[in-house]
Amino acid sequence: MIEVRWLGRGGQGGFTASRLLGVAAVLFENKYAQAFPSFGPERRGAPVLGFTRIDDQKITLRSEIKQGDYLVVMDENLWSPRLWDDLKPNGLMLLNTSRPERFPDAAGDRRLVTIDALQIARETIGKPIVNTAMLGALVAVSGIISLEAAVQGVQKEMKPALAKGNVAAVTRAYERLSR
Amino acid sequence: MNNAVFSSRNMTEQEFFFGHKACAGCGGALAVRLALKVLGERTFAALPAGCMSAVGFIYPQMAFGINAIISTFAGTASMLAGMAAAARAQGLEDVHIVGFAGDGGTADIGIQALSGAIDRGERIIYICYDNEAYMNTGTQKSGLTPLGARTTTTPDGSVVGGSTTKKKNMFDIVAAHGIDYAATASIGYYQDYMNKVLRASQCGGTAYIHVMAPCPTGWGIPTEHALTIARESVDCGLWYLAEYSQGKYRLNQRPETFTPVEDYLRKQGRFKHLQSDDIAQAVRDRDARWQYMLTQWSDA
Amino acid sequence: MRRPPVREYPRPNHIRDYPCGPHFQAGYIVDKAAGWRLERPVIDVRQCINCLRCYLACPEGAIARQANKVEVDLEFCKGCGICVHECPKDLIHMTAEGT
Amino acid sequence: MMKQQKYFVSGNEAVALGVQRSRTQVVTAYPITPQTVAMERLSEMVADGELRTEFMLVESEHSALSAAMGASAMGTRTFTATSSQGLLYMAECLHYASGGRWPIVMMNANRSVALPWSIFGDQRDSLSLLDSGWIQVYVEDAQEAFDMIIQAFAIAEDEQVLTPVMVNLDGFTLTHTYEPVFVPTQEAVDAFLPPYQAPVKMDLDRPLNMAFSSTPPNNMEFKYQQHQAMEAARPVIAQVEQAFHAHFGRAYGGLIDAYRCDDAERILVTVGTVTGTARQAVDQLREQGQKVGLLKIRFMRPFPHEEVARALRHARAVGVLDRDISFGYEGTVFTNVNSALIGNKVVPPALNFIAGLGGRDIGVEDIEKMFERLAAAMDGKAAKRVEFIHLGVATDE
Repeated sequence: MIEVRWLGRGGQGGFTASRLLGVAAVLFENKYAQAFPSFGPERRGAPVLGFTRIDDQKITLRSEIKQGDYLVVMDENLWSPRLWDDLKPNGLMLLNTSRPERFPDAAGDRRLVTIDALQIARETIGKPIVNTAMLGALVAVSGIISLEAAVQGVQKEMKPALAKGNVAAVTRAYERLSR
Repeated sequence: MNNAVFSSRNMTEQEFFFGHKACAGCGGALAVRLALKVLGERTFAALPAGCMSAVGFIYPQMAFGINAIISTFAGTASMLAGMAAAARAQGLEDVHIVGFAGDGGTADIGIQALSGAIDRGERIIYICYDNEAYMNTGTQKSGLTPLGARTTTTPDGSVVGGSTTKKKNMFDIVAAHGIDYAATASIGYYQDYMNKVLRASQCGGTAYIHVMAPCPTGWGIPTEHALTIARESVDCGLWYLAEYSQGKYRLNQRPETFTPVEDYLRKQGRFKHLQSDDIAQAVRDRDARWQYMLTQWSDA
Repeated sequence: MRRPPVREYPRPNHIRDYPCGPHFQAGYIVDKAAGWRLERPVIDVRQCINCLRCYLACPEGAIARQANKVEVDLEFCKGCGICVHECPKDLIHMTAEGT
Repeated sequence: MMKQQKYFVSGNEAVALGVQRSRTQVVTAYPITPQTVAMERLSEMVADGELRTEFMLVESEHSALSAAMGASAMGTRTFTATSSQGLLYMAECLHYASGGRWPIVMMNANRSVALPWSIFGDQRDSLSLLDSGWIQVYVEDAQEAFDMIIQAFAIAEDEQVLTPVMVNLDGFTLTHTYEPVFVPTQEAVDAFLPPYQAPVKMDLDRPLNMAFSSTPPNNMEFKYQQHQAMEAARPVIAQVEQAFHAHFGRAYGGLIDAYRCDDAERILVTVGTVTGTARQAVDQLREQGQKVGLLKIRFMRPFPHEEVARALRHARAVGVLDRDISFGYEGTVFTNVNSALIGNKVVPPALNFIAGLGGRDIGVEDIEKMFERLAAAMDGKAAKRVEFIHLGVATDE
C-alpha cells in the first residue's frame, strides 16, 4: 500500500488533488484507493492536509496517515525541516518552489524533489492553483498510476472548460520530472 | 383582499370533531369543530400536545372524523409541512392541511417550526386557539397570558399578583414574515371566524389564524359565558379582529366606543385580584395598541 | 345531523386485536357525554326562526339542523348553556336534569 | 448479476446516492457537521433534476424528524439525516417515530457530544439513544453505507417491522473519506426495492386518527408490539440481505460479521469503521501466528445476542472496543455484549477498551495493544476491566 500526504493551504486544492489521485487509480487503473481530508472545519488559507491511500487490494485501514511514502508540499512557505518526520524511511518529498537551491535535497534516506508548479499552473491554467501540476509531478516521480489515468481522472472530475488547462498542467509537470 | 363569505346555511351537516372529551363550554373545541366544517372531509389535521389532542384522540374514542394526527408539541408546523410535502409527492390535490395548536404550542414551544413553515411558504393553515394559558396541564402561564392574569405559575401572591408580562403579539410576528394570509378572530364572532378559515383555505399559501377561544375552566367564568366573554374581549378593545395579506392590514371591526375594560376583567376569576391601577394599565395598553393599528396600518 | 354512530368497542383478547401502532379509524365513537350534564337545554321550537346560531355555537356539535328547526342531541350535550345566550329570541332555557 | 457502475465517493455521497436510488419521496434536511455533504449532494441532485423528491429545508432537527413523520404518516418513503447534537435535539421525535411505526430511514453521522464541543467522531450520540425504538445499523465503509440505505428501506417498510432505521456512519472517517463504491442502475434498484405501499396511512378513502393517546389499560400492548416488531426485524434483516445479495452480489453477514473467529482464542468486538483498521491488525497478528479474531456488530438494535454468544463461545478472552462510555460504568457496547454472553452462559474474561472518543485516532498499534491485554487476561493476569486506550497524558490510575 502506498500512502500520500498532501500539505497545502485551504483553497489551494490539496484535498482535490488527493481525491483526483484516488479517482484516477480507482476508475482508470482498477486499483483500490482511499482519499480523505484532514478532518475538521475548512478554513481558507489555513494549512490543510489531504491524504491518499492506494493499493492493489481493498483498503480497510482507516487510521490517520502519520507518515507517507510521499509528501507533497504545495507551498514552499509551508516547508520546515520537521516535515521530514512526516515521511516513511526512503520516502520522497515533492516541493513546489521556484528556488530549489534554498532547500536540502535529502535527509538521511528521505529525498526531496522540487518542481516549479506555480509557473506551470500560470502557463496552463492561467491561475496560481498548483494542485494538478503537483499531481502530475507526483505521478512522474512515483509511478503509482500512469499519466493517462491521471489525465482521465482530471477529465472525469472537472468540467471540460476547466479540465483542459488542468490536463495540460498534469502533463507538463509530469514531463518536466520524467525527463 | 379576498372577501369570501362562508355560508353556514349550506355547510355540511357532517360533524368532524365530535364525541371529544373537552370540558363543557370549551372555546377551543368550537374553534376546531367550525374550522373543520368549513374545510370539509378532504382535510388532514395535526394537533400538538394540548387540550384538543388530549380530548380528541383517547383510544378507542376517536373524535376526528377526518384524517388527524397528534404532532410533537414543538413540531405542529413542521409535521404539517411534511404532510403537505407528502400530499404533493402523491399528487393529492384539493386537500387542506390544517393545524390546531394552543397558545403555548404556538407562541412558545412551537414558534420556531411555525416561523420556518411560513418562511418556506408551506401550503398549510395554522390555527392558534388562544385561551391565554397552558390549560391542558392546569392553567400555567404561556407567552400569550395577558398582564395581571392569575395562573397556577403566576399566582395572586402577597408580593406579586398575576402575570408580570404582557401578551406576545403573534399576529404582528406572523405578518412580519410576509405570510400569505393572517387573521385574528374570536370564537364569539364565529361567522367572521368561519369566513377567515375559508379565506385561509383559498389563499394559495401559508395561512395563520389566531382565534381567541376562552376556557371557562381556566378563566374562571361560567361555561355558558364562553362566547359572550369572547365577544366582550373584542367589544372592550382588548382583542381585535384583523386580517393581513399581500402586505396590507385590515381591521374588520372598529368599535365607535369600547365597552368598559373593567367589566370584562371583573367577570373573570383570573383577574379578580386586580387593583384599579392594574385596570388603568390595561386600558392604557389597549389604547396604545389601537393607536398603533389605526396609524401604522394606513390601509386598515 | 350526520354524526358518527356510537359503537361497541370489543375489548381486545389477543395482541392481534390491537391496531398495528397508535392508529385507529377516524370518528370511532364509543362513549357518549350525557353523564357530564347537570342541566339540559330545552328549545321552544314552535317559535324557532331557524337562525342556526345555537347550531353553530355548540362546541360539541350536539345541536342538529333540521329543515326548519333545531334539535338537541342529548346523548352528546354537555349542558354548557352557551346556546342559551346565542338564541336571539330567548327560546332556549336550561332545566335541571331529572326534572 | 446487474451491471453496476463504479464511483469514487465519500460516505456522505454514498448515502445520497442510496437515497436517490431508493426513489425517496420526501427528504427533510437540516445541516450539521459532518452530515452536511450528504444533504448538499441531495440538493444538487434535486437542482439538476436527477432526483425527484419533495426536498424540505427545515429549521431544526426536531422539525426535520417531525416533518418526516408527517410525510411518512401520509404513506411516503421518507429520509432525513443528522448527527450528534442534532440527533439529541430530535430525541423526542425518535421515540415518537418508532412509536408511530413510521418506516423512516435516517442517516446519523456519528459524532461526539458536547461538552467539550467537538465535531469529531465517536458513537456516544446514537448509543445514548439505543432505547428509542429505532433499528440501529453501523456501517464500515462507503459501499456498506450505500447498500444499507437501500436495505434499510426494505427492512423498515416490511409489514412485520414498520420500524424506523438509523444508518450510522462514523463522522469523517467514513462521511468524509472517498473510496470506491459500486452503484447499481436505477432499474436494478427498482427491481429490488419496489415503491412503498404503506399498510397504514392517512388516506382520504379510509381516514385515520393517528398517534393517539392511550390510557393505562391499553398502553403497554403498544409497547409490546414495538418490541415484537423489533424481534421480527431479525429474520427480515436476513431475508433482505439474502435478496440484496441475489440482486447485487454483496452480503455483510446479517446482524454480525465474524472475521477469522473460527479458531480464535482472543476476539475483539467492534462497531463501525474501526472494524476496518482492526481487520488489518488481525491480519498482521495472524501472520505472526497469533490466534486472534474480530467480531463486527452491525446491528445494535435488534441486538444480536445469540449470534454474539455463538461467535464468542470458544474465545478464551474477549475485548470490546467502545467509541462510547457510559460514565460511572462502562461502554454501552460492552454492557450489551456482556449481557448476551451471560444470558447464553458464555463467560470468558472480558475487557472493555474505551477508544476514539472525540475523534481520537485509533491505529493498528492501538488494536494490537488491545490484543496484548487480552493475552494477559487469557493467561489469568489481572487486567483493568475498563481501560481508556491512547490517553495523551499520564493519569493516577
